[in-house]
Amino acid sequence: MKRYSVFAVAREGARHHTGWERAWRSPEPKKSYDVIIVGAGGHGLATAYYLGKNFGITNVAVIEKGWLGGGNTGRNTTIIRSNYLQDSSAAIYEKARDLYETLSQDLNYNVMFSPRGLIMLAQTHHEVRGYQRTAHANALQGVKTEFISREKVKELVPIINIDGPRYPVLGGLWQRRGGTARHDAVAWGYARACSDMGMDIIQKCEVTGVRRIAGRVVGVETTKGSIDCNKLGIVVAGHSGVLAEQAGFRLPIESAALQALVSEPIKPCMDVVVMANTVHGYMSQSDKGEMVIGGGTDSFNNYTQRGSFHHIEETVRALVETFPMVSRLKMLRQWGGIVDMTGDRSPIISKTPLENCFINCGWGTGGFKAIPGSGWAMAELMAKGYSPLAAEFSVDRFKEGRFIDESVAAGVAH
Amino acid sequence: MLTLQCPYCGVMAEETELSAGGEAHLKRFGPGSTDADFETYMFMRENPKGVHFERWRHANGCGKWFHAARCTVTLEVFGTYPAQTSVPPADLLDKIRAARPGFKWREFE
Amino acid sequence: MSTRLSKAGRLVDTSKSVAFTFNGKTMQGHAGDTLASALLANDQMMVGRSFKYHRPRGIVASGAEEPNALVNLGSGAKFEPNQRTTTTELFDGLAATSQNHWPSLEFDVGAVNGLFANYLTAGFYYKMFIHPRPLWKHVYEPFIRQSAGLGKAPKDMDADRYEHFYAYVDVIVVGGGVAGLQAALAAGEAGAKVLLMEQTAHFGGRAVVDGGTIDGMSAETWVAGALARLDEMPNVTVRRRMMGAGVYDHGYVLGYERITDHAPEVDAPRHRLWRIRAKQIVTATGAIERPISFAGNDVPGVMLASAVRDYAVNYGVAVGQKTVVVTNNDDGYRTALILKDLGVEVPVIIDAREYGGGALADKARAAGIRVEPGKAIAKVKGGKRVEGVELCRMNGNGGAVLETIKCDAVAMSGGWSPVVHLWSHCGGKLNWDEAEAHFKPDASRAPTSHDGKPYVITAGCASGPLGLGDVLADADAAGKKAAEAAGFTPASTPAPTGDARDEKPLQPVWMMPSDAVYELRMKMWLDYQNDVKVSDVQLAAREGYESVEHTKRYTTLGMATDQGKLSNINGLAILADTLGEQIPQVGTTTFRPPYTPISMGAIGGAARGDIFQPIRQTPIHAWHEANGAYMEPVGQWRRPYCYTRGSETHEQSVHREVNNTRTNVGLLDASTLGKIIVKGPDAGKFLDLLYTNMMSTLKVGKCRYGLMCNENGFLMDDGVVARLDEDTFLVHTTSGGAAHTHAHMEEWLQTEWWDFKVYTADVTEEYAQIAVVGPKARQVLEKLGGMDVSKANLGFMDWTQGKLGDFDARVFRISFSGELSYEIAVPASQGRAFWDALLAAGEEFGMMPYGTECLHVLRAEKGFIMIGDETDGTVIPQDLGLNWAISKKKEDYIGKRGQERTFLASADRWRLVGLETVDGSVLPDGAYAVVHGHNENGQRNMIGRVTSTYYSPTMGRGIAMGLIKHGPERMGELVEFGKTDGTTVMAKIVDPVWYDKEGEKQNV
Amino acid sequence: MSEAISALAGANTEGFARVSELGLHGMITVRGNQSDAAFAKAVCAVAGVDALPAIRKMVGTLEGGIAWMSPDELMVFVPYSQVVERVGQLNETLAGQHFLAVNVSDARAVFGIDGAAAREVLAKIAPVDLSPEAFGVGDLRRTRISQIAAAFWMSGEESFRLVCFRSVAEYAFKLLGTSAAKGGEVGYF
Repeated sequence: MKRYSVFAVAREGARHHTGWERAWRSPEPKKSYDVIIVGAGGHGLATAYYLGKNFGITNVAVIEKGWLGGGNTGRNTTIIRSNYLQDSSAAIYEKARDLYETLSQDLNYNVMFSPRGLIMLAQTHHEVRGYQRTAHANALQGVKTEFISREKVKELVPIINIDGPRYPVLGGLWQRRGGTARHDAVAWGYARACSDMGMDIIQKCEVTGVRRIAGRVVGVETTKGSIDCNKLGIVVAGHSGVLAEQAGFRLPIESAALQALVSEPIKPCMDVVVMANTVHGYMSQSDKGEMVIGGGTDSFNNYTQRGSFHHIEETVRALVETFPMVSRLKMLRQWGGIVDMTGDRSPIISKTPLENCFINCGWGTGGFKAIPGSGWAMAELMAKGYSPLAAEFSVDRFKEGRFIDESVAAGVAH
Repeated sequence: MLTLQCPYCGVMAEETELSAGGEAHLKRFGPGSTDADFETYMFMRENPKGVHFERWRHANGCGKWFHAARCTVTLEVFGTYPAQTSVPPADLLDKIRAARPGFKWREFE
Repeated sequence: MSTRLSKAGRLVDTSKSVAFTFNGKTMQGHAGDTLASALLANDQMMVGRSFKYHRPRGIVASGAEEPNALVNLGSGAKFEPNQRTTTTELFDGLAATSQNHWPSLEFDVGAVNGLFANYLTAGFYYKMFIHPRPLWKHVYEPFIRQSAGLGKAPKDMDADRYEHFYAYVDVIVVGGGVAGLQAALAAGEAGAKVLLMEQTAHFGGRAVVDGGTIDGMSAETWVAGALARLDEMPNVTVRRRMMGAGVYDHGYVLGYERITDHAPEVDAPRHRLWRIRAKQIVTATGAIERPISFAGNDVPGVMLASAVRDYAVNYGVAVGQKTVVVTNNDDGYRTALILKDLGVEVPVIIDAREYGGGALADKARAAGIRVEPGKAIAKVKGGKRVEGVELCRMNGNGGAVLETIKCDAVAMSGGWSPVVHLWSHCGGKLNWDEAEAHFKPDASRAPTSHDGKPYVITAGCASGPLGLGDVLADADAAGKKAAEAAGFTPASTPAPTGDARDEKPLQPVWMMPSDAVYELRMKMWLDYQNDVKVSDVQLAAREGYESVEHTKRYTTLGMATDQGKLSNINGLAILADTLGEQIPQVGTTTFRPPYTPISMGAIGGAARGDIFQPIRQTPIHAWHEANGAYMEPVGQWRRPYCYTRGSETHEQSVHREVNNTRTNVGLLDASTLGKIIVKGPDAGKFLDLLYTNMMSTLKVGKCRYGLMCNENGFLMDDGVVARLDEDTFLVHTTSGGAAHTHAHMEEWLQTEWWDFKVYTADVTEEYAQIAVVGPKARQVLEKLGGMDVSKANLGFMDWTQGKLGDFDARVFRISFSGELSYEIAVPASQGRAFWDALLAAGEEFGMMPYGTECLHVLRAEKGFIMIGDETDGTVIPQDLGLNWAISKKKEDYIGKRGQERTFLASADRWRLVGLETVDGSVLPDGAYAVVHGHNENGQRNMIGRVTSTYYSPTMGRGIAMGLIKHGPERMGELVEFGKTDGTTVMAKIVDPVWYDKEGEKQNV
Repeated sequence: MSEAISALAGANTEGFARVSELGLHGMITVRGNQSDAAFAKAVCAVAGVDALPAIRKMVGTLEGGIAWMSPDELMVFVPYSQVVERVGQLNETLAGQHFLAVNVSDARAVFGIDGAAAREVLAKIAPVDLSPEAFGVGDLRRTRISQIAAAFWMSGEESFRLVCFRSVAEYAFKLLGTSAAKGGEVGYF
């Protein structure tokens, strides 16, 4: 693979860019692979990448119904953070955040990881206590966060109104090395690296069935024919329920639409990521200048990638209150993605009742930030049968009542 | 932005008058039931890509719980009915079967 | 140069001149101008800079599709970036500044990027800046961000107001062109309730500019007549300056009405967002002309042919003195003819088609205009404005220039594409039309509504047809179809007749000339604002970004503020061509709302400031605010956290309130406590299932503390239940827990135990509830008089009702502080008077009101748990040592089965204990208890956490409660707690009841 | 007993329609079987009306009337001074039956929206078709106004009466006032 560099760009610029190679091959499927990953989103591609990089397993196919990175990887608000409360969450999200730090170099593809810092606003005393608790947990979990004063919040985010009549800002949980990355680039970078390792990324190929013999997976039926495999990884986010059904087991999963929107681009005015959970709004500014805004999740099952507009209204209302200048921006585009929600809103990275079939799903609204860690853990689980990062996320936890509940920082039961 | 007709007060209510209550016709398992049964009752969901039976409450209205048969892909609503039943009305099931040959939802073929 | 014509435009009033400024320079326009037409009239060809190369940008279009001419508008609290000049109506005093340049529009340092255009291709950023790592965040990214971003960021609080409006109609018609008008007429005549919206201030769309006759009269006259007829229909509403912003599921449409943008002096909401429910939606949204990709097609002065026409006819503005027309279809000739007719010179019409044009071409020749079929523009000459074009053969690589033609404007016509956005928002499908080279709606695959039936119908050009006659026929049919689908019977009146279309077929031209060399291709703009060129799309395809979504995201094609209205079709045609695929195979990107950007202000509506969100107030709220209360939100309620006196800190106030309540008597506004009546023969049975303990055995006149869990077994709410009579209970919930608990009850009654004979009612707000707490509480009530509140008559956990002083009161002998305590409920309308009466009566006993923080300290000193502190949704009653409140007799209660699961039944769970630091200091809130070692993920091993921690004025030391693994079995042991600074603090495990362990004080 | 005060003590504001808090009114939440003749008779007697309201209707007035709230819930309006006695009367007549009658007079606030354009005030904040064809005198809706629950009905050609929880009376008043502010006329109905 020709490496990307300033020199390569200079060379190609001089010759009309005729020398660039394909970023990834687009092969026809082989008859059989050691490992098939279903789903060429960030999580699936990262799983394949670490199978190759960490375990030398490269006879791998990543099968994608549509186009790679076309699901939630390309639809999220690109926030990266690891300031989670529960040990198992903090561990995997911090692993992911740490891998993001060097991902551009690892992949030789600029994913534009921008550790510009992230604040979660505390706007009630209850939130203050919740975030102080998180800060204590993070300190013991090796996650660098601190609880900062309202004055410090104002200093970091000049456009914020900390004296809002309804919910004055009382402080914030600050993660200096949180931030954002270019979501598409993450998928493309992993795809390019996987392809370079000889893995086959097969797009526009839908899995129509999972072939089983004696409770063991042996391959998949696809729209491009039947493909054999020794191990199968299902990493298809919103469509996990559909795949699980084909594999013959059920999941504690429900799919719903999560929405986001962007404003028209404006000159830089906010250098950090701000999340205001009391009023359900979060916002960052992209390198293009758009304010990227996360909206709410519909509370009903939905596969349309369209959400209900009142969630957009609620989010914008909240942001106008928190950032008055937003009122005179315009919404350029709104969209939705299908997220899969588990019973405790935490992900599943697990073996399944079907031998040699593994599943990675349930990331809900938090998937993008976890991609490298999720892929790392899933690869380890598939290669070795056990991953410390994944252990707590097994699907048995629901039977045992061993939930990983992140909402508790806000003190909300569900 | 959905609209569902409340079977109690007849209002074609828009979503903001309603609150969604998840999957309908769950059989409650209490003390004495197996872990598997209890897990199924609490967490296992049909989550179909197709017609789904779900619970709604006319929260900003008459306050009553009702059920809806709704397609999660086209958002077509096949019907709504009161919550005081453990199975969907037969005529509604017929209507769905007619529109969606091969329709299957949990024990309902 | 661009000038005003002698013949006035149809829309401007030349008798009224309007003054405005652009980049500080004062200019004159006419009433009726858009900012764009006024700028052109002042020969302001360059109006902005592009996103990436900072190339000079001029006005390209005359409507919503404009990608270039965006300005900063207004100032201060009325400043707004990225306003399209083409849709901004001119008003007196309008102040606009151009965007994305430094130091000035004419001289922009950022333009240096253009010199590196060779390198700054698609994917540039992904391939660059990888090493060394820190430079991306600290050097490269800041630079890139600075140079991107278009308009300035607003700074001030918005001075305008906004609102929403709900409307319910049978048929919405979006678009006030002749198609929309006819569709509305047809639907209206059928009796349907119709709402017609037009995004501009004017009706008639293209027809009134392009001419043509309808029913034998001029389009202008017909439009006036149509409006008059609609006006007479009581069932039809017509709104101007209102855009169909988005189509959503189940017939939901957003209408974006701009009320004062054109008249800022008017005191009215600036924008109104209409939330419309329609049975049927007719989109008569017209079509948009496509640019042509030739080298230099982005030079200011190169404009859509239809826009050149609009400016001439509507505003009396000639974009150039010498305007070259370049086209691949007959419509382009209209521009030439109109210009010629208005006395503007047209040096040549360059027609890419060997076979040339039809009737219009003959007219052009007859008018003496030079026509060059089979020719192309090799390159546009000029930088900040057009100076000429180089003519070459269409079939060739552009190498051989035949002739250079001087001109100062180029009108390009690449054919027309229907505006399908609204059709597509909810999944309407498209077909590729080979003849017109555009995507048009496939009526057989329309979006469907709640009833499974189609609910969007396109009308006129939005359906595909471009000839006036076909447009009117299609629109008439659409209006009738919509009315019929909405349940009405359309009239049998025939559609109006319009001119038939007599044109030679269009020839798709995606690149001009056909085999242009790279040097030309890298100067052919597809996306003007984002600087995406033909060569970029070709590169993306070669690098494997084959999906149209990949190409879009890799090159940013169509991601600018115009969302690709001009660039998408041309771009994906290039992509298809590069991939050797058919355009329909490549497909389109997804159309998402809004059609054009809408203000956040409008989306948020009126909900700001006072009415951002409701604040719930108790009947005593005003007194709190007037008496130094520091309020805190508790759910939607506001409760006093403490009452500060003089120079007290909040902490000092809390300590004073604690001490006074323990020694004298305190007063608490407890009105926020939830109160729910549960009545019926099965009420007891129901409460036994709802609570972990037994309620059915409660005696009338008695109170009992109860725990409520969710089905998962986790503690959800707690409170005191009083039995009012045989089949009536009064259930108290936590503050803010009433609505949730009431809903919880109704859910179980309606969906699980619907055979139970139980009715519930939330009476929370019927009463003001006030707690009189402290050793002198009884004396205060006795002073009020009227009721025997002695221990004999009203013992601990009894309740009674009657007159207390002047008031109808229900009195509960319950305590959440460990003190002698009465909670007294009076009608809310007398709440404030009762509070005042208590204050008066309590004065001699040193009574002071206290707030929620004092309440917390009092309960903590007594070891009482607090929902939301000791519980967080993952805690079960057993964790809190509340087994005494869990009935062993009952075979079922909500949560019982959940609590039997292995993890919840485990002996290793963290359980409630008291904690005392060795040095008496206050434990940090939320601190975790650690033991040596790390888990397999390298995290410190934790064995518990602090749930509540306070300085106890009563004990004179820090006290805390926490959940510790095996805690109750480890009394007296020391535990280490981690601080956020990395240090630790030691605390001893103790009994969580510090104050009056025997409970004598509350029982006197 | 001491003087009772409503949430906003009769505050009012004049926009393109008039919004006023109407003070204290006797309100009784009654739950029971509406198809039961004895029940209906007793409730009507208390309210002083001939028959129970049809679904989504209001019969009578704030001084004596019944509003349909749900299939098993009614809101009975009586003079404030008589509400306690009327609740007692209901409990007596229906003793032994399964029903619920509670005084909620102080748990609610009552507003009037009056004027030719009164419909528009509510159409800005409630997801309800308020066009004359769809909503007329006597029609009632239980719904939300912006972010709070409310019930309203048309008490006259140009008048609405609205009931919401007392604790949010100030929000409701400001919300309605903003909605009725001059310059905000829509001219739709």
